[in-house]
Amino acid sequence: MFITNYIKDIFNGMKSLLTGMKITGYYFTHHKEIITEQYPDNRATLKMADRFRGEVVMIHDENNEHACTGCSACELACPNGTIKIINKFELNAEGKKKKAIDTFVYHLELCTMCNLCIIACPTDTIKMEPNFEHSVFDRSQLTKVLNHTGSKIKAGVE
Amino acid sequence: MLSLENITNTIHEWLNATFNPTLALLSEFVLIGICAIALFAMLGLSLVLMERKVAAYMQLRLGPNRVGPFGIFQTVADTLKLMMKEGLTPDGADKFLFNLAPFVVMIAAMMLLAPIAFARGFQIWDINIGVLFLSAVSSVSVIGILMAGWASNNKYSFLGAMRSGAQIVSYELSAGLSIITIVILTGSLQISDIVNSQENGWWIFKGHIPIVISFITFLIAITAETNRAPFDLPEAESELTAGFHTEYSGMKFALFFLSEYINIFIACALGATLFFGGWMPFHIGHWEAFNQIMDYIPSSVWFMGKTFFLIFLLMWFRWTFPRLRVDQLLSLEWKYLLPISMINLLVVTVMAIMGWHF
Amino acid sequence: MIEELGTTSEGYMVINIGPQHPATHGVLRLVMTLDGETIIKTEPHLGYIHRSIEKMCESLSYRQFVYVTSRMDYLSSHMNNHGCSLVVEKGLQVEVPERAQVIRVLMDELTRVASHELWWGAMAMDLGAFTPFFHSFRERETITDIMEETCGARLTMNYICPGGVMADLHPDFQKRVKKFVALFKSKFHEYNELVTGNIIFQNRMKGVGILSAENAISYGCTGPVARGSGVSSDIRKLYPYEVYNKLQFDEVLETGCDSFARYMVRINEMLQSIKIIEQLIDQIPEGEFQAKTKAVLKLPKGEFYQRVETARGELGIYIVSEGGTTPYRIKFRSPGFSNLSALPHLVKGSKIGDLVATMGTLDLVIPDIDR
Amino acid sequence: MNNEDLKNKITELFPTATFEEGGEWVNIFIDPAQWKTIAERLRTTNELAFDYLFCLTCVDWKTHFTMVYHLSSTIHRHALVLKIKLERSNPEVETVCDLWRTAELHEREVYDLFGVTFLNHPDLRRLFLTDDFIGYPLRKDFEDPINMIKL
Repeated sequence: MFITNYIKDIFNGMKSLLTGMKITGYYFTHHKEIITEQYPDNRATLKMADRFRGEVVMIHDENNEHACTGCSACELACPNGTIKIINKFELNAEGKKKKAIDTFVYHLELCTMCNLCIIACPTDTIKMEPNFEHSVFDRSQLTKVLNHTGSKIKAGVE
Repeated sequence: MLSLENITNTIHEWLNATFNPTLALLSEFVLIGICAIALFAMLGLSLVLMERKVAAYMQLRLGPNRVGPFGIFQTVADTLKLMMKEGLTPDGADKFLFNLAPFVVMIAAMMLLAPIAFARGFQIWDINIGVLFLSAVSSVSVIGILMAGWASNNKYSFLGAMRSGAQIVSYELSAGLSIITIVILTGSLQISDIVNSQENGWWIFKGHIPIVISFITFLIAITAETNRAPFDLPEAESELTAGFHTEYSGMKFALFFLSEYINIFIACALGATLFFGGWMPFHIGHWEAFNQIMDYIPSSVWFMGKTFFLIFLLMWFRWTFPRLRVDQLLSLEWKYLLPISMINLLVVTVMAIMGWHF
Repeated sequence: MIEELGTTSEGYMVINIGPQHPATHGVLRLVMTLDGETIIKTEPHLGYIHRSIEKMCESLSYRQFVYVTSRMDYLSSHMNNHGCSLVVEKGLQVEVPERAQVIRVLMDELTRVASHELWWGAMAMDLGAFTPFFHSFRERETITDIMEETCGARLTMNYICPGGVMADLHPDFQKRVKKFVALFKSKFHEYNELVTGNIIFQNRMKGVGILSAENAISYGCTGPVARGSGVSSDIRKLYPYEVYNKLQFDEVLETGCDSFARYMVRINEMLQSIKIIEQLIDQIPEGEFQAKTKAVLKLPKGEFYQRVETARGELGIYIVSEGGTTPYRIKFRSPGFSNLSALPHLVKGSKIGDLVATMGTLDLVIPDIDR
Repeated sequence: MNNEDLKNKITELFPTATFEEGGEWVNIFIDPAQWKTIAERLRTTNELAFDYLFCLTCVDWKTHFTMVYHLSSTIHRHALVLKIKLERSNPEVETVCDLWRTAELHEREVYDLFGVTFLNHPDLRRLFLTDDFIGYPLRKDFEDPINMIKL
């Protein structure tokens, strides 16, 4: 019957609308459900996941020594040309010429955090740090040198 | 007991005692003008903030919370920003109409403040056709919207304006019909008469189910008339970017924005006046003791409470429902709301004649 | 040349939807001819985000090209990586350890849920309801947190690599996934109450954007778009890969052929994915997470094709190898591209509002179309 | 139909087609002149019923182009790979977008990136690139000295 259907339509429609309003009304009154993270304010407590890939860093120990042999496996593994390794030759204790890194250039602006260089590294010299605050005013500041000044290779790493 | 009526009376008497009547009247005009503009600004700011907060809490967010405590100065900051912004006029636009349109909308919204009774004896102009005035002038704003859409020389704006025209013209009918039910019961178009007629109970309680139906119809109709979701087709941002005000920026946009909120306030104030007794406190028949207690709450609080409750309802709608399609919008009006409110009007008329209401 | 936007000689209005428009979640540009509000003709204009990934991959090694595909359909980046890894493994004939297989499937299904969550919110937002977007992000955020913890990134994970997965699962993984499943189940009814059951929503969706089964096949539609028209197209069922053939789940089919059917397919697919996750989460076998592969991968000469079911449909990866370390030619048959080709047909004769609803149910991700 | 049956059926229908070994599906080479009739037969023959063109692309072999069509049937669930050799100087092939609607955009993509002309295509324009773009980027000899980024 037309009239019954018509009234039923209106009734069902109203009911569905009220069910929706019930949900929003619930959240309006239950402020505990709020999930906003107040980012710059919660910096002190904000903990990123350990594995979060934010940028590549080179591990240096307390003696300012790293394990990079300058093999450029990471440079080859990188799909974007993010890493540039400049090598130098220095004399070791026995007076033999030995390859060592001069500068480990890392272009953060090109990096896609794909983790391929970390996997490629045979000596586990580089790792990903969960640092995500990379904004700077000048793009050139994103080109970083990863080996610290005056650092040298750890003894025993080939 | 501090009441707005006493303040207004004191000012009125003082002015009349100090100056001659013409000067007193003139200074009253100026005072009212200042009050109205101040109210405007206050309403705009507080309603925008309220909307943001309501939206945020419904969406599991905090909303503005940076500028001032709980973000209460956020809208002030936004207004400042809008004032600083350059008001662009597109090259191809009809410059005169384009610049005129926001003012038309704004003036229409401003005129509507006149007959609203904010509190006991606090009313700018108690015109004897108050309700008619309200429903007539509120449809003037569509001219401003059409003007804006046409003059922008933008296709989105144009489509938005056309939608707005169709929408407001059709929803005016059911809004009008649901207002008339109260007018029939009261027997007067004057706002003060309508409020006084609810001294022993609000119409929503006295008028049985037909008045509840006409209240719902009224609520839907004003949602559509104020171009708010789920009826925000004129500015449907996912379809028409921003509809009729796509090309507006800076203060001209702010005027549109403000007038939208003023219109909401007016529409809700009208709804509160008609169905919830305006500033009339909650009275039940002849329970004198109960009525006395209720009278202790100032009438302005009653009025604002009711109005803001209705505004909250509209915001609740907005942040819950999806938007209608343009043909569904019209079929809702012509197939559902209009027949229902017509039959409802008939029922109310019979009710009024037979005296079935309380 | 970009054609004159204005009025056609018949008096129809030509307008742009996109490339910067709130209805297109990306840089899709549609040039539409309108008669009032009725759409006469729709023409997609692509290329605003074309990065020529296919050309790029020709100079990347088989290990490197996988990460690029995360940027194709960024909402199902796991599935893209999965497909690439599968095709390389097919060429190398590497057997992936079972633990890696299970992890991959788990990640795929989590991504699928995350993708559908985002779609659900965006779809409702297209129709003018803002609140569902935020509600869906609550659950989606839980998934991205899980991803962040295990894979190290939130969106473009690059976790699956040829031979297995890049790292072992995080110790908390199972606990957190179970927590997510519980959260999802407790909140799922809200999706239906807030949006699905809503009368306005149903009226907007039902009978809109009709795509018959025959047309769905002819337009090459896959995934939920085809399944909404009753075309069985779930690669996980038809051509099972990894451990999918051992799992209990249903292919969601709807016969409505309209936008609402496509909507319901995705809503029910989320439940199916949750079902898969529940089956696997307690039965992750112990063992290696990566097969032994050479440092430099070389595919033998030949052609390799692998299809996987992404959140949007069938992703095909076609590699022509000359035996070197890089692919000679690579072609991604992306689901969005074919689904988009049906859009002009779907919206013809309907209103602008319907365009938005239909486009929402196609679930277009523009980088997937432009590649 | 398994690959063996499919092969037999195709030899029966199109004696000129040559097979290529390898791959998981049946690969056949056909003559560009015959392509349209073959496509129609493949689409309409009941035992074959290739109604789903799931991949359409082109490969630049430096000496010639190969159009690759991956066809499948949603009824029988078998797949077929069709290849057409095109000369490099003036690559032309009949369109199939009237048989498989999905070909319309795919063929425009191939036209855009490889410069293969599809005869009788209803709307053959560049899809991704601008109309005034010179060159076809996915060809092996494409060089773009201006936009290439050197590190």
